[in-house]
Amino acid sequence: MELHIILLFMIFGAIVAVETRDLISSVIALSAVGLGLSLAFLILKAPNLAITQLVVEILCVIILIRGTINKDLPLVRDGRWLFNTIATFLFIACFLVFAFFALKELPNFGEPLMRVSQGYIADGLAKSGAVNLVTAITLNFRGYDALAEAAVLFAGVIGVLAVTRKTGKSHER
Amino acid sequence: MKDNQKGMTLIVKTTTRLLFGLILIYGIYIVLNGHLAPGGGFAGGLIIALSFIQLLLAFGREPTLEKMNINRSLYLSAIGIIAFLVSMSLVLLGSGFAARLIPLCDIAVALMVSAGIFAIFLALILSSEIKEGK
Amino acid sequence: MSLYFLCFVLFCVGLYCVLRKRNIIKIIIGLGIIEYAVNLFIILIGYRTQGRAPILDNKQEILNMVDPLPQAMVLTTIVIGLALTALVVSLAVRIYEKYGTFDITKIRRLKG
Amino acid sequence: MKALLFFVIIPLAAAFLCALAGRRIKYFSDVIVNLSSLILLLLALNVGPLAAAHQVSVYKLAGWMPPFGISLVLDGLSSFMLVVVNLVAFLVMVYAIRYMQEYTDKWKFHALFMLMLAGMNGVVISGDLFNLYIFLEVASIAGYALVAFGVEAEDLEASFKYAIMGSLASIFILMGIGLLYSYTSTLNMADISSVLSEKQPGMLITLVSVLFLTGFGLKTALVPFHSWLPDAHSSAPAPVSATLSGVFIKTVGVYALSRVFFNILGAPPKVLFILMVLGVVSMVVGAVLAIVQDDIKRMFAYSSISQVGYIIFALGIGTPLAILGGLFHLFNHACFKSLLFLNAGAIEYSCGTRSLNKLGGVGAKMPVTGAAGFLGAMSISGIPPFAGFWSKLIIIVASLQAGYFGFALIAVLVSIITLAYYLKFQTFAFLGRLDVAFREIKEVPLSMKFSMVVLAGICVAAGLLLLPEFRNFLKMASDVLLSGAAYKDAVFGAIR
Repeated sequence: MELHIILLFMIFGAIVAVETRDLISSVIALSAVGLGLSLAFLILKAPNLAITQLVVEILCVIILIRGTINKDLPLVRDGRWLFNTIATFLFIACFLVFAFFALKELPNFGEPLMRVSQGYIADGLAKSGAVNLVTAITLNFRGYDALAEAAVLFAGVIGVLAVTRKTGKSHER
Repeated sequence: MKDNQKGMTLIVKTTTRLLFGLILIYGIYIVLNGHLAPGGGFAGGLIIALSFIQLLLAFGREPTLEKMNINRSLYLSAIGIIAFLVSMSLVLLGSGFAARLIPLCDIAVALMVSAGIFAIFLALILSSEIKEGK
Repeated sequence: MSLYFLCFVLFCVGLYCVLRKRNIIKIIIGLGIIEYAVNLFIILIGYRTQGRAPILDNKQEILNMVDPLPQAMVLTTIVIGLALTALVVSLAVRIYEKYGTFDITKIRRLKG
Repeated sequence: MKALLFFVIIPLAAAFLCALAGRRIKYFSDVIVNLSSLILLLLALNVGPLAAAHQVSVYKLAGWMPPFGISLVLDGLSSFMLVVVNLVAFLVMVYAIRYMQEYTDKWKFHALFMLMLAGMNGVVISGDLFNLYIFLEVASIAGYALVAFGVEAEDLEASFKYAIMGSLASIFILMGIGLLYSYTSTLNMADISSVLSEKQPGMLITLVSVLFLTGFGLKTALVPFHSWLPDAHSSAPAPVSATLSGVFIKTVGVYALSRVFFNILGAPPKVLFILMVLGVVSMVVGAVLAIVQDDIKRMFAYSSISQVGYIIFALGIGTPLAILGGLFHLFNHACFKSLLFLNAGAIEYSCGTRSLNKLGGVGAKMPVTGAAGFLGAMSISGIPPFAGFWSKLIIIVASLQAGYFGFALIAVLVSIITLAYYLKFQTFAFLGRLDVAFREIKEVPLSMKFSMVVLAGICVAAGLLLLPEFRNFLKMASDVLLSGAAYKDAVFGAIR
């Protein structure tokens, strides 16, 4: 039940973030959604993620606020605005109806199949030596993923540094 | 006097001085206990980076830039990720001491993440310098 | 089931934002919302009723633990989201420097 | 099979070393990057016979059994893709020695390029669906940054558009992976396939297919989702456009798409039909839009959409001959499209413009560039002795055999349109009267010539791949796709 409330809160926050005029308020509404996500992670018994999400949230807000010094744009409703919006809504509605029926085929909430994960729980400690199973999985069973993940972050770092260069070409050969 | 003009107000600065160490230590604690408690290298590294970012936000950019510029933090980040790559390759290629390497991997990731995020942040605030000047 | 569906609704709110908003920062916010929705969905599918957090304890018997694998997956996707956000925001800041606006309908030097 | 892991570790190590020391030591990053891409090319050529000997070989990372750990899988298709990716990457790296000289902070380019290469190699050899996704992200994020490497206004705009579209695609793919995980409770591709084969196909699989089709379609730039490609591929620096157009969209797009649909979901006929239609539409739209372009690189970018349409069309037909033709066309397109983009880069390097209206008569001043451009253009537009002709011929014959006469006719017509706009490129750029502004231009430096000559040589000689001696290279790759859901048995067989 509490999960439903948090999810509704998140959806509400997301709508506010999307529709509000002021960019700073929008970013703050986004951070409220992120906070809700962090709470949901706690309720869903994922403390690792709750911590990480909270920290990433703070960082994202700081980064986003650096980018939003100016004001929002006025909304212009020209001829195709209405048509495009209706088309988007129709598309999203189709997607949701379709998803509604498709999701019924998933295992019920709270009863995952856990074919593979049972193995991790049964002998994760014995094989990897880490009490925290999530750490055991990310760094040991699926350590290759962690390597790629570090590479993604590093690509992001170098990418930001490359994009924020003042000049691209030095005009000397 | 000069110290007071840069950055935010005195209240923020004092609070930051008090909190900085605590946040830093909390980050290090999370890194080192990654295999026992919730957390791990990534979250811990981010917390460490955030503690420095808080310092930077409170005191303005000049005092920070004297100690730590982009190139230096990128350098640290590269050292961290190379250490991670080496230890991870040892694990992946199936050497026997995989379990003992987990804390080392965590520390390397934390170094890489904290320095890398700090570099991102520095790059972003330095590039928006022009805009604020307008 | 209803939770999954609400998660999809959140996904669609973000999708609407990305598809229909003109402001670059709003588009980035929309991407963030979509990412949250997907992360939450992946954790939801790993939840077990009355489950425990996936941290073992020597004294207790291991029973009824939530699925740890989705948590490992989401840990990775959060990192990817962070890297992406940082990159996209830096692109946005640079675009603002060059064009003086965040409006994508005005940022149209490339045609076709 | 430890060699497989080095396809990822070597480029990653090169990228990290570039970041560590590239700024301090002047030619350090050039040396490291060229050396490592050469090693990778040799490794890729070496790994092919291994794949031939074992059919499928699996490397269990850190010794964990596959559903628990991640496995690397080498089969005919991945060894084929490894050769394509690393060949183009090596030649592009050699080209970039001089071309990227005029950009600032070259080591950042090198580091990002190596990360992208690591991502592409990782996608190709991965046997785990989520792992494939992460490497796809490594490659994509490096790609977004590389598109904006010139930091001009147009580059940033193109990169932003690309980043938004690309990350939307990634999120769709991730959603699909999440749904599949919930349904099958495993992430290993072979394992997913074996679980799915025991269940009834229902709505959920359709939803997953839609998500994957949208996601990979965006990455491949099939026509309803193509709007980012012309901007991104024409704004990037020439080596980056060559890689993005030549191998990137094929690795993260075509390869991942075919791996997921053929080997995991077992090639459902409906999806194949949709692929065929999307392929034909891309073919036509790309070609029609390419004619009217004035910017050389933009024309090539639209041509990429059109030619990738051929590949997707061939995969959608699904007969053995068609898949063989499709993969052969993939190989050819990787060679001639990267050649053409490098060529456009060479023209821009010497003349300072890419506009067809301003150019003219450049061929007389730059004989090597002109000749290479001629060979590439003739090959892509399907003139008989060159490789492009054979691959298009196979695709058209296969579609006739399968009974799609209308589509075959369209493919022929599109081929003629292709010839038309490449002739336009030839006449406007290389032939005709030399403009006064270009009196002083010189031929490009040696490293750039070297890459173009080698690629042109491959374009001419690639037709030989159809000879029985070399045919196995293509045959093994197409067998993997043809075997469809039997992939899981091959992988499980190799594990034991």
